Amino acid sequence: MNRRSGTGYTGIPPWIYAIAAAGAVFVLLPLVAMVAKVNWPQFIPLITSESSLTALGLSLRTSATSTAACVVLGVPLALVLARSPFPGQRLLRAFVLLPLVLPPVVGGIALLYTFGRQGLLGRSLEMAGIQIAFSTTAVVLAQTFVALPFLVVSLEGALRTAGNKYEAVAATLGARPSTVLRRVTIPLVLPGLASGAVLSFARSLGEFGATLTFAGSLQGVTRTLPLEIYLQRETDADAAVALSLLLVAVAVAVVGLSYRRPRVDAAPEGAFR
Amino acid sequence: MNRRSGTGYTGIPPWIYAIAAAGAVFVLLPLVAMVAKVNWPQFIPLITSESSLTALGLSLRTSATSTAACVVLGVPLALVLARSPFPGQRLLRAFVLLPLVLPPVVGGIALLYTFGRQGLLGRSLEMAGIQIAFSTTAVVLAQTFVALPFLVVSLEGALRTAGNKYEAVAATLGARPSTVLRRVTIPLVLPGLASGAVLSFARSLGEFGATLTFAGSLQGVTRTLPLEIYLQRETDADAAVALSLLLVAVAVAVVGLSYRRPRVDAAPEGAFR
Amino acid sequence: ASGAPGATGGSTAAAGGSTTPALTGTITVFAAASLKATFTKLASDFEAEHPGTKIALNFAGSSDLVTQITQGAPADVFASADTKNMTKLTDAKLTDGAPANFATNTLEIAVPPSNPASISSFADLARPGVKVVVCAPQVPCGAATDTVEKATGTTLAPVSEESSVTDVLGKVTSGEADAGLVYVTDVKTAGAKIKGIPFPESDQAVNTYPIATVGTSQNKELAAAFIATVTGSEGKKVLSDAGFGTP
Amino acid sequence: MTFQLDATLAARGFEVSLSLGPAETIAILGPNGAGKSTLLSIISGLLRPDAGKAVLGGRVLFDLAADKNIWRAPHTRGTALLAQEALLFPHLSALDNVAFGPRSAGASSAAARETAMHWLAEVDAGDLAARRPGQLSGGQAQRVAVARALAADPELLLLDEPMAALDIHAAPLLRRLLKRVLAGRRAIIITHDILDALMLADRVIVLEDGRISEAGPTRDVLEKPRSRFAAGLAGLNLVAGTVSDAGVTTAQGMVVAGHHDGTLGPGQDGVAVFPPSAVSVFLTEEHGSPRNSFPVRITDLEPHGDQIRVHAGGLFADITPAASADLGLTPGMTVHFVIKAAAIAIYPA
Amino acid sequence: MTFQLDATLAARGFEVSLSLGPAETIAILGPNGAGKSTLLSIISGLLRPDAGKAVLGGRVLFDLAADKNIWRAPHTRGTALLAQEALLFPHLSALDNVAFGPRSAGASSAAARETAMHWLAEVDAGDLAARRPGQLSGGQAQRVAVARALAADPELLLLDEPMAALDIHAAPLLRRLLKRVLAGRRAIIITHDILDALMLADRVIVLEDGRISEAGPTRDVLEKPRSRFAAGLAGLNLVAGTVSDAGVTTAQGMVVAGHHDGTLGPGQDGVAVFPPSAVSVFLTEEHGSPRNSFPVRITDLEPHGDQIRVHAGGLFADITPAASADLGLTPGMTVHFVIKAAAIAIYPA
Ligand SMILES: Nc1ncnc2c1ncn2[C@@H]1O[C@H](COP(=O)(O)OP(=O)(O)OP(=O)(O)O)[C@@H](O)[C@H]1O
Ligand SMILES: Nc1ncnc2c1ncn2[C@@H]1O[C@H](COP(=O)(O)OP(=O)(O)OP(=O)(O)O)[C@@H](O)[C@H]1O
Ligand SMILES: [Mg+2]
Ligand SMILES: [Mg+2]
Repeated sequence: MNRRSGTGYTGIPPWIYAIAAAGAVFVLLPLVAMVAKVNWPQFIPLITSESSLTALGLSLRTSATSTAACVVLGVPLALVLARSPFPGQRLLRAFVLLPLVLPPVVGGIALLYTFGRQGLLGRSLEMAGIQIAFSTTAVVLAQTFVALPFLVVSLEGALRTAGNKYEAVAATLGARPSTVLRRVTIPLVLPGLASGAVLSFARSLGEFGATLTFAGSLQGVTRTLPLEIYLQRETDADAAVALSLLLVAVAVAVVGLSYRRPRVDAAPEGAFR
Repeated sequence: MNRRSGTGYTGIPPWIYAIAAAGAVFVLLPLVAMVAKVNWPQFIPLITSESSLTALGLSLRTSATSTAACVVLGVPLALVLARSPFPGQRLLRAFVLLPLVLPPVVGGIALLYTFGRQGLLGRSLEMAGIQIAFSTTAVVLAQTFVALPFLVVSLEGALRTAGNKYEAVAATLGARPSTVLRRVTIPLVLPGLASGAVLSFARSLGEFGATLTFAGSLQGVTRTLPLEIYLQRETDADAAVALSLLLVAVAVAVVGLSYRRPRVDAAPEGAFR
Repeated sequence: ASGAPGATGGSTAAAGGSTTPALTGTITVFAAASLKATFTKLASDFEAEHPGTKIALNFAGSSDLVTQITQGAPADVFASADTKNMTKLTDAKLTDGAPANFATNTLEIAVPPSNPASISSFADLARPGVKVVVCAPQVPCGAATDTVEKATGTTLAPVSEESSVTDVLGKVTSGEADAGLVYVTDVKTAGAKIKGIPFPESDQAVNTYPIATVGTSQNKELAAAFIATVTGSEGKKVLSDAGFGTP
Repeated sequence: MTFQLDATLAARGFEVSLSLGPAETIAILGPNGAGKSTLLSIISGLLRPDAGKAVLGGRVLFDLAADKNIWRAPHTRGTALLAQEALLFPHLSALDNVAFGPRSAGASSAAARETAMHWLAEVDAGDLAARRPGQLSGGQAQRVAVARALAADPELLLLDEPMAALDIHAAPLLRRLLKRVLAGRRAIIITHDILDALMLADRVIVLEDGRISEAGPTRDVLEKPRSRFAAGLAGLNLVAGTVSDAGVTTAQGMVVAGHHDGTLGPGQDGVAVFPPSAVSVFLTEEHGSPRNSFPVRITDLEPHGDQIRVHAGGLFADITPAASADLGLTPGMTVHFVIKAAAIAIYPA
Repeated sequence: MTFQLDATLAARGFEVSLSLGPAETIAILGPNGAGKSTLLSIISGLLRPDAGKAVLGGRVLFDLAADKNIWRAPHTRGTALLAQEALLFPHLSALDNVAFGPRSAGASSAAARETAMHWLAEVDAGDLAARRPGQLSGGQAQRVAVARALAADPELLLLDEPMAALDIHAAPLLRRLLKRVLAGRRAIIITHDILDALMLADRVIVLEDGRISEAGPTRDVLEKPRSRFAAGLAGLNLVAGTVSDAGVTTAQGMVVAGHHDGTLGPGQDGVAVFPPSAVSVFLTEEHGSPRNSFPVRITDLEPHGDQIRVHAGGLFADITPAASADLGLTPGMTVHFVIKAAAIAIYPA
């Protein structure tokens, strides 16, 4: 209601704003501290250096690809988890979440055990002429592995909250399940899907441990911006921090742009017309 | 609908199951590979060693604390982002997400710049007799910093999807905003809040880079299980992988338990009675 | 430099033998992660020898540790895996006295036990088709690799430039890479999972481990005593058992 | 080419079996919670009964016999449901909501929109085509929902209270539209308005407590109701009990004298039915020609057309406002309802 | 101690000003989309008008004059709203839903539940106390929602179509309950049923296109409707136009002859009102004593009580089924509606 002309009702108690402000400060202060530390004359050459730009380009490309992969794999997983109860569902959900708790380095090792030359699938893949290790594909795999749970979890929450009333209506109007999915389910949970995709993208962009372990670190091929930052840190921590501001700026831009103003009428049928 | 007696409608196209299975395999295979690599006779003493158990205990305690902190700070943030439009909202959202993209090590450095003895707040804190860095508090701070965005993002998605119809109804019945929050908003987005909390907990449990940098790695004080695993890997990568199975087991248990079977009647008013 | 360890070593022996009551309290030692095994042992030996003392150990990458100390971390002793990071600390005037070198390390070729690419010399690493991983030039082992390359005139075309020795080792033990350049001590720790191939050119790049008391330490005496143990005969034994060389 | 249904759902005490001819429309009437919406959910495939079978034009919708377990998905059933809540897709315009059915059936986008525009115009909502559901009033949303169900053009149309929320001009308009559309079509309509049943349905089924309590051609049911609910619909008083020679004896021992055609034997279940206009109200017990006089307590008085309707003891009487004023009737008073036996029809329950 | 409202909301073309005495109940009637729900949303504080002011018993609910900008939050207004959708809290039982208002007002849990139980029993839903909203039928949910609004015990009760979805027994029961509850209370009720207005309200307001088109005591409005909508409510035909000596001339040039009391001057806006029973239907144009004869096209025929209602040219006539059959009326035919001028009342619009 009052989506357009009024701001009649927002049910937020005032003390909530106080805590939210505290939370925001907690997150923002470290960023401010980072910015305060930047040695600006040194900063510009640093971020425009070839290695930084190559790393940034690689990061953006791989993160975009792995976000796409997360959407492709994650939307079905979330649907299955949210909509169709089956035995072992809880276990599946727990397992899908695991990449979250695995320290990324261990995740990278696990990926090596799987897709590496000596790994579970590696041999078959090698026979098929596919070499994953030390390639950009490996970076994407690593990022997808760590970012997938984000998409699944936030989308599942949104799907559960939305319920399946509208899907059922669509079915009674003769829509096949695929049509229902495309024209009803997905549009309705778009905010949730967007959150999930943004989370995945951000996680992919920041991914470091698994990539390092699984894909290695070669400029232009597998050395993403976080790896570049990490190396930079070996020689100069302050420079590394400055470089990560680049990452921050990219992320702010992407997140800021991807959350459009919620559509005027995106909310379900107004109750108070 | 048909929540109780029927399984009349689940609108999932069959091909979705196929992709979901592929997604599940992608996540599960590395875990299988890990398990396959475990040297069992070596495993038991390893995970029951004092240092492992101390680290596990510390991990569980700090993760629980930081999840609580995430809920306390994150729920207000999500509410403000989802419910009350204000100028600069998009920017705030983008900034709140930043800890996601910062490589954890850089996040740790930023925290040091803020709460360290030489940091922005550190001096004032030290005057007040509070030492944060390299204490268990630092671990909690680091974990909260990296885990907060998860809670905020998934809860905001759920809040947007749920809309504020019911909140408005509650207000017209005379409920103060705090009452509305406690008795309507929170119960309605419980699935989303649960997802968010689980994500935060998992992220806290797996947190490594920021902790190492900001809190150090002192046994019993700041050396959480991921740090223990990291150190273990210096000497024996396979042992590290085995140790992370402990982390995996804990996570599976927590996630499995925290997602209870959705309440029979948790969905909004049945449309098809 | 060669005289200093001997001198302190002597005083440690004296301290251990005498009943000097001065050594009490706790110190925190910030040590490079590669020293985990050796320092853990040295610390527990030290605690046993000096009841009432406690050595808390904080392991991380040397550069992390430097950042932490410069940001005010409560460290008493810093043991670095290279001189470069120690220099950062001395430049920041955060050490108490000159650092002492207590160990050295040299490079060795690591290959999977089956040695699939039949590597036997440093020059073999430059053969086309051989997947070699090395450390990035920014980290100590990478700097050493660079030095060796320059000295031998061999140019490697690595498939990856890792940011730590552990990562190089990981690639080799998993069979992902055919060979990697790591430290002797790493080969030793890895045991049967890896085969070490020493090469003479490694002499060109010796990596030195320095140790120093941190200037802000509240218990410099205990710190000095622990450093003495590390640089002393006991330390030498433990370190050389692990494959470290003596400076 | 008929529709045939048998279904039980224990959790809701639901047990119904009905059938429908090729071009027949039936109206389902019944009190709140009787199971009307449950029936439509089962037919449309949103709710799975415990047991039963349904066949629509030779196609088995479901057959839950132990050895069969056939279950057709909702979208392949050829039914379209207008549910009790409008549930318009919030992200689509009114036009796209209505075009949803035709699109799903494979029509081109342009054709679907044309069909949708047609149906929107039919429900007098053509000017709302571009609005989102959130921008519609309750009645406007209801009209669009009706248009959406009609546009789906199903073999069996299921309408749950299609006239709800409509204003006094829109309701007759929609009723006329439905009459036109339903001619020669199979449909089931749930309604609380007897006028809908009269105008739109060939037959009515009265559902009570999950079971069919009455069924038959609309006029028959209204003229000879057998259930209290149907009597209420027809605006008649109904007393159920056991037939005796004198008339009908209720469980409470009240005897209602009336005429029956003699095919009823004593001891059988029977009902006594009489119009409210046949009831006179007296302040004291009079002994006159009428054989029925019951002391009752007035629960309410309300205007009914140009009469006053007196509710008392579960019965109701229509008297003139003048008479009401003369007698000084107020709720709470005890009066006597007097009915001539000749005005009371008695027949089997 | 009155309630006073002035509000405009340009986006919905809404501009209303009304006031309410201390214990007065008014009914709001009007076509779909007229702005009835909008009105209640504004009063309850869910929608912010562009400008205006509202005062309830001395308390300013809002005052959006440029220099004031007072806006009271919904929960401090002392109003309770039954919205057009039931919107029961899905996570609370029916009992807890009803107890929500009392709890929010500070009652103890036990006291609130007791109040809730009382109101549930009043709406005949006592046995549903433990159910979750998802387990209720449409009508059951509506009753619980009504109980919830009543239990909040507000200074001003706002009810949006409280009788919707109720069965034929529940509706009168609820109407009687409301009559009892609303006596001595301030309330605004939206309804499409004229019976609700007659029984429950002291005054009615007819809202059309966001503006009040008629207001006054219920009987007056029904007897002398000035708008087409109110005429429809009263079951009367209404033709609006300009007053001339002969009667009323419409914009299309049709002249309706009738009697008026002479206070109306030619050129003024006026309406001609006549009951459908005063309209006779002829197949051809006859010249008899009646001065009004209009050729019209039949759009529909429908049963109305024991008569047939003939809709044609925006007017309607009630004739006997026998007459209809004699004339062989069918939709699409052109016939003549003939009305005696004496049966037509003309008064200012
Ligand atoms: N999801 C549910 N779980 C359990 N019982 C339910 C559920 N939905 C409805 N019921 C019960 O089943 C019975 C039939 O409900 P149904 O919705 O079919 O009634 P209805 O005839 O449509 O009533 P109304 O006229 O009020 O819409 C009711 O007693 C209701 O309380
Ligand atoms: N959220 C909205 N945004 C814009 N316009 C709206 C919105 N909600 C309603 N309207 C429009 O405002 C007008 C008044 O709507 P309102 O809901 O008040 O009507 P109503 O009188 O309650 O009708 P009904 O009898 O159908 O419930 C309608 O034309 C409607 O289309
Ligand atoms: Mg129903
Ligand atoms: Mg309305």
